[in-house]
Amino acid sequence: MTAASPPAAAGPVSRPHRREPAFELRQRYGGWADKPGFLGALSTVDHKRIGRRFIVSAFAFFVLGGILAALMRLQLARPDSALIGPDLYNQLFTTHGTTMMFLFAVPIMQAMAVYIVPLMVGARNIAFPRLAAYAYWIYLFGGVMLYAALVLDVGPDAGWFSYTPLAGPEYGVGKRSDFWAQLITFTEVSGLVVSVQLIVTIFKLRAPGMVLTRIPLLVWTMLVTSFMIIFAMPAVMVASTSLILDRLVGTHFFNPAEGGDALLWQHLFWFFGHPEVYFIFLPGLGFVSTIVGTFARRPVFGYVAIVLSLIATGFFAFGLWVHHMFATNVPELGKSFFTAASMVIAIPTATQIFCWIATLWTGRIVWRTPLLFIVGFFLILVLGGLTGIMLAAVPLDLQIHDTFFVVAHLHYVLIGGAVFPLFGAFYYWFPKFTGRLLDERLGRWNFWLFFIGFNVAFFPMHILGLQGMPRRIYTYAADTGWGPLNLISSLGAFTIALSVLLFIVNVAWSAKRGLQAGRDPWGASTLEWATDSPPPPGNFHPPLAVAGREPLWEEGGIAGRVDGLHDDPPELLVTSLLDATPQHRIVFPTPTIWPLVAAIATTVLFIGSIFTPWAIVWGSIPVAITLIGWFWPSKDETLKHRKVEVKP
Amino acid sequence: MSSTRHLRGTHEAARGAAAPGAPLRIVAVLLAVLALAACEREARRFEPPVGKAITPPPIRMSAIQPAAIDTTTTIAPHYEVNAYALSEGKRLFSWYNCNGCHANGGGDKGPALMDDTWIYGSEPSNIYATIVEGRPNGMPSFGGHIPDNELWELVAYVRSMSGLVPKSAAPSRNDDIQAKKSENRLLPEPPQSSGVPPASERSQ
Amino acid sequence: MTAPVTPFADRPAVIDAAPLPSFAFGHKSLMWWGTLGMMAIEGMAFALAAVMYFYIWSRARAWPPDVLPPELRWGSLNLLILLVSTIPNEYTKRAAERFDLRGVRIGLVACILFGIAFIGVRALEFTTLNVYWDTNAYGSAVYLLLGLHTVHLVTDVADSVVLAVLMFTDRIEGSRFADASENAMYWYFVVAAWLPIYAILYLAPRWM
Amino acid sequence: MNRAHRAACCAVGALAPAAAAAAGMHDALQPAGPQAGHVHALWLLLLGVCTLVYILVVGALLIGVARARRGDERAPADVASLAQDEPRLRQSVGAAIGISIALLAVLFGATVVTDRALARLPLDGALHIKLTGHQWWWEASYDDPMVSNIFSTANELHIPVGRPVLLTLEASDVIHSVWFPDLAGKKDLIPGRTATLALRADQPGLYRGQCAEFCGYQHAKMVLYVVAEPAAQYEQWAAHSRASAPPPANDETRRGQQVFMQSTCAMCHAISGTIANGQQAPDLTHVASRQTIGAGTLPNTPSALAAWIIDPQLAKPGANMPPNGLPPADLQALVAYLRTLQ
Repeated sequence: MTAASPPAAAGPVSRPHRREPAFELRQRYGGWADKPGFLGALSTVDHKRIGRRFIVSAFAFFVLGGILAALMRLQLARPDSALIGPDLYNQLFTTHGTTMMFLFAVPIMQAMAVYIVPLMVGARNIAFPRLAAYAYWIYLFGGVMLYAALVLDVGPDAGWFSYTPLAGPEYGVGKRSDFWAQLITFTEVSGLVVSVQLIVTIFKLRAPGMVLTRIPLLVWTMLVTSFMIIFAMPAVMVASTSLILDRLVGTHFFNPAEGGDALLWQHLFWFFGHPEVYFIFLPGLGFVSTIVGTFARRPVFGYVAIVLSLIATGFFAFGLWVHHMFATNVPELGKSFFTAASMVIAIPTATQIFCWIATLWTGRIVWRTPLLFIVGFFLILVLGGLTGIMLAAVPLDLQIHDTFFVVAHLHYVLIGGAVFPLFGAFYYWFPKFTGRLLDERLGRWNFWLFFIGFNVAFFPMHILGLQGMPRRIYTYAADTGWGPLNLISSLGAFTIALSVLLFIVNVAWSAKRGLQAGRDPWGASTLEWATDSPPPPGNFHPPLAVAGREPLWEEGGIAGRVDGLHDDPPELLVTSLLDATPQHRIVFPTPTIWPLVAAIATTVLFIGSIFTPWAIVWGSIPVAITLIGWFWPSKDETLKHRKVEVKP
Repeated sequence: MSSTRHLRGTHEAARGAAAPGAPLRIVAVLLAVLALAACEREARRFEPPVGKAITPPPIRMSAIQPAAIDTTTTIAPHYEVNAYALSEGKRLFSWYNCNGCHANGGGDKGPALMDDTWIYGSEPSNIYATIVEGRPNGMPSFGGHIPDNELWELVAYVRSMSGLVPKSAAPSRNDDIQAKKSENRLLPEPPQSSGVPPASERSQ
Repeated sequence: MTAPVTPFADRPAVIDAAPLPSFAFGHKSLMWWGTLGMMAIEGMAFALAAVMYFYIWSRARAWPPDVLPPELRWGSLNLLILLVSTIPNEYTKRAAERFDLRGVRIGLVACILFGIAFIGVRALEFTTLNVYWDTNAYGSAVYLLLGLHTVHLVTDVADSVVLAVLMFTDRIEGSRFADASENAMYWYFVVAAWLPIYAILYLAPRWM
Repeated sequence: MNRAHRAACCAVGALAPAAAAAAGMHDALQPAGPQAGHVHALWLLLLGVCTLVYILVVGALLIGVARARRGDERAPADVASLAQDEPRLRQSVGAAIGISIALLAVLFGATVVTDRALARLPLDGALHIKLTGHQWWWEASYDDPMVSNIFSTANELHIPVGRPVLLTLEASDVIHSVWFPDLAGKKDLIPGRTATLALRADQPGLYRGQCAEFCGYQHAKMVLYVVAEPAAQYEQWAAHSRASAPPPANDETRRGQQVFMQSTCAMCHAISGTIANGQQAPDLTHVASRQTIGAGTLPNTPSALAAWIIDPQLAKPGANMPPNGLPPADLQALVAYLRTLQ
């Protein structure tokens, strides 16, 4: 059962919606099949197509953000450099941070989840798939808006944190900060919607038999992350809304002279901003758990401990936000509390790291590129975590806060903790996405260049910070002596760029000529490997019931199949929250263009409201119309539904 | 907020295609308009676009003197659509203590600037001349004390106080006691009297 | 039913879903959970707006600063309307859960009338706040809270209208009743959200 | 991290003297006062502990993967652990967690101790300075019981060695943050709020401070020097600073003063003892005695000063000082005059 099936197995059914004519698809997959052609592509509600799109777009934004970073490193490579002026530089670093946080890190984790989670829990689609389509379009339009703005010299220039008053009505001249604030609205709507879908998918669409203690660790991380997003993201939405109101209609939320307060912004922003670090980094831990388990050829040690640490992290993450504000006159007692909290949160992460090390000690290791990236993850993240503890110590933080030391720290945590596992995940799931394996040799080059480049680029920044180099400066004088280390750092940055280029080449080449992967190239244990690569529309025909935590490893881990679900209209089995016993069937939405149209209407509303508050009024009319169109059932659909209807 | 609706809509929602063409075009047009406005509005001109030298205050008898019209048509527009120039004008308005007499444009010793009456004309060239040459009854001459580009920034800002510049470029409120509606929220006050009616001057 | 195409299809059938119901009410239904999720998000937004209100209060010398607190009558009337509106709301919910089409139609129409009445009074409410959003930070916070709630109000009423119209067409199926019952649940959220907001806007400045 | 420290030390060894000579010292690893000293001690402890932990964890990982058996995707996985638990693993992981908690407790204790130590800096007889952050320069007003003794300067503080200094921090526009790496941690200057920062320099020297909170176009060029000097020297400087500017002595400087008063300069700058009393820009009463112009942008030399006056936007784009197209003769006279403001 664990042996990879021969290439032939991936023959006719791989990439069905590319190779087969529409009627055949419809015949085979009933209501799961997309409409043919371009319109079909625009109106798909298949979580795999949406997820793939989401991943590719988020990666594209990663590359764009990286290009901005390269430009900054170019400017900082030499002292007194005149390449880039302050005005442009401020737009560059603001857009870089905003892109990486709001358009890459969070979305790509959710995008991976949109693709993988339904498969891992044995569902035939994600909950509310039309909403997934809407979330993707909204996200895409928001990102495009940001870069259109940057090109038009309206790129936000007050930092990704947009502190007031610098981003406020008096000092944030023009419309730059408004575009930032609206980008937040776009990405948050998208992010929040996807979190709700993931939670519902994980709660209600698990395969029969997948009781809580059999949920794969990656799914657990996505569940915790989604809950964190639901409670953290509203903070930044409220904040950015208040900012726009201050700028557009003259409210006084952040105006000290009229009873507002500049620090109110920082509290709201970091109440979101700190948890955000964790909901970028937790999914990374999920990838690590998955890959470590598969390539150590044994279940990850300490399943319960890891799940509990994830949940603990989720809670603690909300108790740390003030450690971004230690320099702003926080009361002594408060400081000690937040120091303690910031140190305590290291324990759950440490626990997981120890569990993985234990797993690797006792496993039978298979060296493949994904595992390579995971080892890189350990070497980098542990260092980043330790500098994090240094930053949690208030007195030391007051020295290194807002210096390049912090730049180094956050990149060690986010690139080490999220991007390395993510690349591991790309190598690991690419065969499931496309039916073909990524090239191993290119993969190793990709890894080593990334790993070396990363450390060369970011390690020196620790020292620069200690030597007094503040963040967000567009240039520095030669006599500060910061030149040599900055030059080294820039060289490292370009090495990273090279390795990412290699990765893109690898993807482009392997997608066409890579080895046929077959169903389960890694001999992995979770359900996504129980269906074809790539999975057909509707994922499982028929759906399966599980009887173990590692369904494909354990004897009898696959209990059997589920009968009696229609494919036209497409039906799913809804199971109970705790013990995943069947509760009822549910007819699923079919492909439609309305999510796209609604997203366009919403985009008009959001962008309009940058310029006039009245856009909220007139803009809501097309939104309402498109939503009613989306909402309105057609006659034949209704009849179809009635045909299969059984009242509770 | 609205996402609630989508969520609650999805399940029932079941409906075929409706061409996205039209809305797309609308968006395209919006973006195009945005594009045109954006660049002019957002540029930060740290270097003055016109000659750095402080031009000697031109002696003008009336607003319809060629030089005036010339500068108005060539220079002033650059400033009036540029958010940075307008905000600089607002900063200088208080730095050079125009508030002392004009009280945030509300008027005090000096006339109100946020209304629709213009004793010496509402044309940029008129305002420029007023600042450079000064006027009887208390308006001092700032000629030679304020560089040319700052003069034009002040001119643009003064006009913004009557809503005579694009809303999207006009300054927003200050982080300060709320004295009046910010310039980007003012309704345009079409100038009532322009030019220089001698009568009105004597009446001052 | 199409022929099995994915692996493991040869395993024995352990579950036959055919006899299971094709939709469900309450916590068994996906939509119920989805709505709950959205309520969590929006509840969080309300909570944060309230926190902003009190944060600004904590930095003020007097409260409300230099203005009178909002006049009680319209806000209180709205409180009354919302509380009463829970009666037709509950009626609609129950009618839906026993598939009583006529009852659902009547109930929904009643709910909509209440909603419209509330929106009307809300308009008057805005005229008696004794402050504007740009008067000071207090005014801004008041408008934020009230504005947020108004948005939910309007959207839910609009949603009910669409659902009601649907209920008078031939597009009726079982799950439509589940939607009616979830719509009722969402209205409860709008009501529940108003209680603390009313207390914050109208009572706190007077009695705290 | 131990690599970090060695690298840091070498780098410092190599660069600090040069930096000190030219630009003033700015290095958190070379404390010149008690506040920075306490933090430095804490840094060394944290660095030591973290380095140890890093070596242990990464060591365990690398040894683990090195000596673990090799496997193969096609071989069936070992699911035994699902059936019976692994006491040895459980114990070792548990031990590791226990040790981590213990170490964190130590670090937390050290942090609290340091915090208290910082708070205990004796402030009796402290020198009170009101420091205001502007885009993009620093205004310092030396407080004194006798109002007539209060004087203000810009972008350069002089403080007596060994005497505590209490900075009262305010911001006039956006948020700034003042930071002297060798003397103390940073503190934000926030509009609408007032904060204080206490520090003491125990060794004389020139210390470079810089704005540490992003504050707009010229956040990069918002430097504040601290000249720590023996008490006597400091008093001399203070007395001199209280005095108003010397009147121009010769025709050229007289003309220079005229230019200053009649052109744009006097609109924003103040020179005590003259009619120029603009409050928007640095006080120039003793400008010639400062190390730099433009908050650390240019060295304070006649040519640099002339270039700065002609077009500050070249050296510091976005700064609030406009270009001044003065005729060469006027410019020369103006520079000559400003050079006399010792």
